[in-house]
Amino acid sequence: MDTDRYLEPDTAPTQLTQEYLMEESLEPGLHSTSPWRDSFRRFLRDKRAVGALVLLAIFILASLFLLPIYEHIGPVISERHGFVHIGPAKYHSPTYVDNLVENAPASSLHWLGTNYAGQDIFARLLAGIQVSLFVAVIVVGVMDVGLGIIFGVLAGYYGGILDTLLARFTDLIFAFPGLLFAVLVTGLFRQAALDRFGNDGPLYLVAITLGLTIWPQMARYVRGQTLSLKEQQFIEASRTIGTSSNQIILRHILPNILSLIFVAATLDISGTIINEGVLSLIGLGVQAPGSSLGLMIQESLANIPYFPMEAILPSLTLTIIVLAFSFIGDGLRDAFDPRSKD
Amino acid sequence: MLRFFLRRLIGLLFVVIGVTFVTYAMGYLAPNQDPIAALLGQHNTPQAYATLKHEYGLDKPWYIQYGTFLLNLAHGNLGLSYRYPGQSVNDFIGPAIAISIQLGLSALILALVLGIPSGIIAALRANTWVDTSLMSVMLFFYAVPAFVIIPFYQVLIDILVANNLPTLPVQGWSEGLTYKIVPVVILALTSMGYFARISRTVMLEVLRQDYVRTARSKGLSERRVIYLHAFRNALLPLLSVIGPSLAFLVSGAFVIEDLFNIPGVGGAAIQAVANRDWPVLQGTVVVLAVAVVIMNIVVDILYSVADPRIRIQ
Amino acid sequence: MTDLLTVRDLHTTFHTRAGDVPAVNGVSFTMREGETLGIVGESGSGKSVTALSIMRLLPTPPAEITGQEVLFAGQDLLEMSQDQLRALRGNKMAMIFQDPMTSLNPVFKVGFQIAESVRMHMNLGPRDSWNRAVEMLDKVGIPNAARRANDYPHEFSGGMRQRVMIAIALSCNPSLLIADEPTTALDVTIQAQILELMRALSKEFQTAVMLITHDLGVIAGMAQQVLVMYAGRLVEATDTRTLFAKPAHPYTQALLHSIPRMDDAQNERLQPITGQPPDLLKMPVGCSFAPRCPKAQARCQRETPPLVEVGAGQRAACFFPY
Amino acid sequence: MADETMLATSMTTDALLDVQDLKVYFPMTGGLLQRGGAVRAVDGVNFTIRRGETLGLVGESGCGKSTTGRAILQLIPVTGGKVIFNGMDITKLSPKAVRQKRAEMQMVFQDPFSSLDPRYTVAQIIGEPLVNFKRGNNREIDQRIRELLSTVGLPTNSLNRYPHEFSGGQRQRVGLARALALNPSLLIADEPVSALDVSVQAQVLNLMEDLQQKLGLAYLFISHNLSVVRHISQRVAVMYLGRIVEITASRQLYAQPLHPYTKALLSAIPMPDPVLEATRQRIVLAGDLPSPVAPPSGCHFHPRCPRAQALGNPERCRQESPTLTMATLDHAVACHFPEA
Repeated sequence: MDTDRYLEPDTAPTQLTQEYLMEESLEPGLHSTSPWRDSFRRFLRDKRAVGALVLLAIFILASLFLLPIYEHIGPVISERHGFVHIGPAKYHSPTYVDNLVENAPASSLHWLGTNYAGQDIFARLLAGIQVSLFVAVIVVGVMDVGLGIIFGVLAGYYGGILDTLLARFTDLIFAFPGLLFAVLVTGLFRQAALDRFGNDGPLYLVAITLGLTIWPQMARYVRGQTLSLKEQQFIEASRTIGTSSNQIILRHILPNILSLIFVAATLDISGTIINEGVLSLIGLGVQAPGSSLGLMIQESLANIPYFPMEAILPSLTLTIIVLAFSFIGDGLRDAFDPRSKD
Repeated sequence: MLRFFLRRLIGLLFVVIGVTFVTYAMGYLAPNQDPIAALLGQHNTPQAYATLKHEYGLDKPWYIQYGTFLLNLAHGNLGLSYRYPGQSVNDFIGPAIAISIQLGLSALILALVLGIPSGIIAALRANTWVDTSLMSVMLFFYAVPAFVIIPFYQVLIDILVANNLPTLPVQGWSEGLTYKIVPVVILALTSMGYFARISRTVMLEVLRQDYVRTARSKGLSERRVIYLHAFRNALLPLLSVIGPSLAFLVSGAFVIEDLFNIPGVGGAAIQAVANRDWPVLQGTVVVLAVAVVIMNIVVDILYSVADPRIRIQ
Repeated sequence: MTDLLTVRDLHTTFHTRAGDVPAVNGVSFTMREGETLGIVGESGSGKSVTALSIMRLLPTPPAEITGQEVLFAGQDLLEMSQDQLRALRGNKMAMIFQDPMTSLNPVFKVGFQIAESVRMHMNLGPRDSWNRAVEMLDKVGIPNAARRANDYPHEFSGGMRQRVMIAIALSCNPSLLIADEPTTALDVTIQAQILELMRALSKEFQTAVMLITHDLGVIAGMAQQVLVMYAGRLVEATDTRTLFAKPAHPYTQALLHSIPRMDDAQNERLQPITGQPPDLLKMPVGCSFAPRCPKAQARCQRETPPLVEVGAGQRAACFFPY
Repeated sequence: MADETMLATSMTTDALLDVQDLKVYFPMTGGLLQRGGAVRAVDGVNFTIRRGETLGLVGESGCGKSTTGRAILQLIPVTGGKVIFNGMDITKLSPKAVRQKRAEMQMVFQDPFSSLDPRYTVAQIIGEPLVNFKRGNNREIDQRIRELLSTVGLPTNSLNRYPHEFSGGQRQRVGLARALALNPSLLIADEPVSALDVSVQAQVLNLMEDLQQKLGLAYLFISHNLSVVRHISQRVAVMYLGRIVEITASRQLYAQPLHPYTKALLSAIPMPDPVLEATRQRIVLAGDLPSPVAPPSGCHFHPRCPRAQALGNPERCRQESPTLTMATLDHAVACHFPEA
């Protein structure tokens, strides 16, 4: 064992030199830096995370803007349909089924070819990304972060009955292993959702269900952070200068845990996108002919020996999205909490 | 020790009641559920309907139904299938449990055996190329789900077969050991990535502790410092994340069992959803929840053995 | 008395992202066998880093330790391999640390933690080393030593844990004990116990003690020789009585005037040192104390004063001593 | 209740703060193992602080000195007793009224790092109490912040800087400025200099003395450092395991301690004088500080007490808890056998 390599080059000195580093910018005229800006600078240093962010931005923009454009690209064709003339608005629609062009190879007409039902794979990929992002925004952006912050902060700051309730509820959710709860609920209510909201119904159902299972974990995390922040003397100091509890939460607790919530949420997005994929894969998510990356994989599995690209394209897309969020999450964590890196 | 077990048993009871109640309530609330009509199919006559409904106990109010279910559960009886007349849920799940345990435990052990050493190696070589590349691979495994890896693997197999190269089979869990390798490995990947990442963090944290410096100041060999003094402490947080990590394993098992046609509990659950076979799904939920709770108790016991500070009298 | 430890021109630099931090900057001193040498300074003055550099317990990188020589009992520690060092550490030179709550391994019995060191360095079997551990626990004043050896660190109070640390350190009869702020984390009455114990044991074991502290009172009661450090440099080195009676360096003088004393006229105003200690990343040219020094002149801002003899057995790094 | 308040006022006219039989118990909870016991962190503490005076409160860790300070400010629930501030018992006030009262008594915290919100600028930190109590419009508040900065000796270009850009001593100044913003008459300083380097300690101590002179502040100065307490306090109270064992004028306490614990404490302080250190008699107490969860019977100090041992461990020390009684004028001690 090489003995002198046991610590990475940034650990010891940060502790030893901390007190000097603080002095650094006290000279007059030097611009002061807010903690946010410091973190942002650290994030920009992480090439992997920045790369992932750029890639992800491209994917998101493409799924939002390229799909409508794609539906305008291409000639009006008629030959294979006899009298019917159809334009790109149809055959580039992610849901348009055309039995005459099943499993077509990539061409100028279908950029990435078509699947077993003659649907345009490129359009379906873009639509699939949209579904993943939609679920991520509803589940993580709204339910996970929203409910997690509200219940976590309140339970952590005030304790009492709310805290007990939260603990019991989380215990229960944890007892449903993994996706089981989601499988249960989506399985049971799928038909009802289809009847009520049409083909998009299952997607809403999936989002709400995944949101229900994910927020207690966030709440517990936020609660823990709130509790440890409450121990900090500046919270007590705020009380002594007459800041009310609500103001303490808004002014001091939230701003100080927000960055950590960001990090946790980013990492939760990966998990949520995967879970949506799993549910679609086992037939509980998006309804065919709708599109979702998980559904695309499921549809292609039987034909892998003949048309491997049909499986690889959605798999690769999902891999890239999930990895990108993970990289960004890792990068954010290192940026907001430099010590966590070592 | 007795008190500890008592407390955990009460906890287990609480979880089982909570899980079954939620499951039950869901089933009760869900629309379009008339299992009796489905069971009878074209043989549906009012008389047969009434008889069968009585046989399944569905003519009673919901709380009697639920009470009966709990009572039966206490005797290890999970009830009757809605889909296959005359079959009990136990018939479905019994053999499935053994298979799932085999799959899950093998994957867990594999994940621990590969994940923890990787994390430790990365920590000892922190911020070198070894660390960066090892951790990138582990992040990949952690982030990328099994159902994405499976298509890649199948494509790989096709390429290998086309070139007359040897491959590992994927379908046919019960056929023999070689048939089990691929599902176990793929199931283990996520947990392995997770353990590797956690191990690295924990080990770095432990290596920073004062007692590691003390051990070095005593002139102990680096091997002893790391593998005795540091690792023994790193073990504690690692043990405590095994419980929560079971969630990955169970979710992964759903997909693996479904895609590889492994007749395990997860596969049974998905089948049950497709069949609207309500009691079977409920049975799998209970079985899996109990399994997770028991695993957590085992981990707790291990933890209390490993940490003298909370050792039970 | 012969020389036990000779340090010549020791430099320890931390290479950080923000730049190189010269934590120890050209420190030279000598320690004799059996004597107690106090090193006093504020946090960040480099006193702990000096000790850790001598023990070579700093991770390299980020630390880089260079110097002319660090002679311990005639051998140069800077030239030694890690294996050779390990044979010395815990054996001929031992160390105790500031925080007794975190310095013992929480998952091993204290008896094991002492015996481990004994077994390693004294070639004793398991039973003999355990007996030695019990004997040491008894020596450091832990009641029921034979039974307590089977206890874990969390079952001891802070003071008792520091006693265990001392037992570990002295278990192999070291000729040098480095004590890095051994009582800073303890209450006053417990501090008195530990200092008393160290005094008695160092006499009994004939161990030289390098006592690192920021508390001039502890120095006055324990040390024969004193080194005063400021911003990584040695600014004054002399025997204890001279230091308190006739401090040569303005920093030492200022330090003595800035602390409230039990024996001064009660409401006499303190004379604080103005300003802050310098940023080691941006060390001023010349004397590092010059920006805070009431006697500083133009020369102090240009040149770094060397540590030179200013009186009998008194060295100071100042152009204008006394 | 109104009558009681009146009475208390008439009795101690010059007292700014009168703490009477203050008790703070923390209930012990342990899930199923709950035993319903309590940690008696503060167990019947009495003292007064006059306007413009400094009372030092010394003791070792866990003796309840910080808890006492927080209980006075009603930051933690009080189990029993009275805290009469400016003639009014504030333990009976509503939370809202307590918040109003806190403007008149402020606190300085020990840890210069965690006592300032890292995401607030210095101006925001010092301005927070002013905003809370609506002390003027934006311009007036800004003016007041600048004034406070110069009061505590910080340059005005500190205004828009964040705490991490300051050293420990400078942060303590920011904390002081925040505490002074509302013009309090009492400042509770909980170990305000113990986290600072010795060379910076003196700066803060001198600043606190100057502020007292200028603003007529009263201090409750909580510290474990007896030299610092001696320097800054007019009167000193010594605490041991939740109780005050001795209270008197600072000069008197250090010259003629009556309680054996005070004696031992004073003799345990290392003096920065080698000649003195070589000759002085030390009283080294045996044993550890007992836990406040299960304090010894009778006099809490008896198992470690050299005086009790010298007297052959009298039954009385083990059985009977000594009350704080006047030994001489303005010198109270809680000991059955105080030393002359």
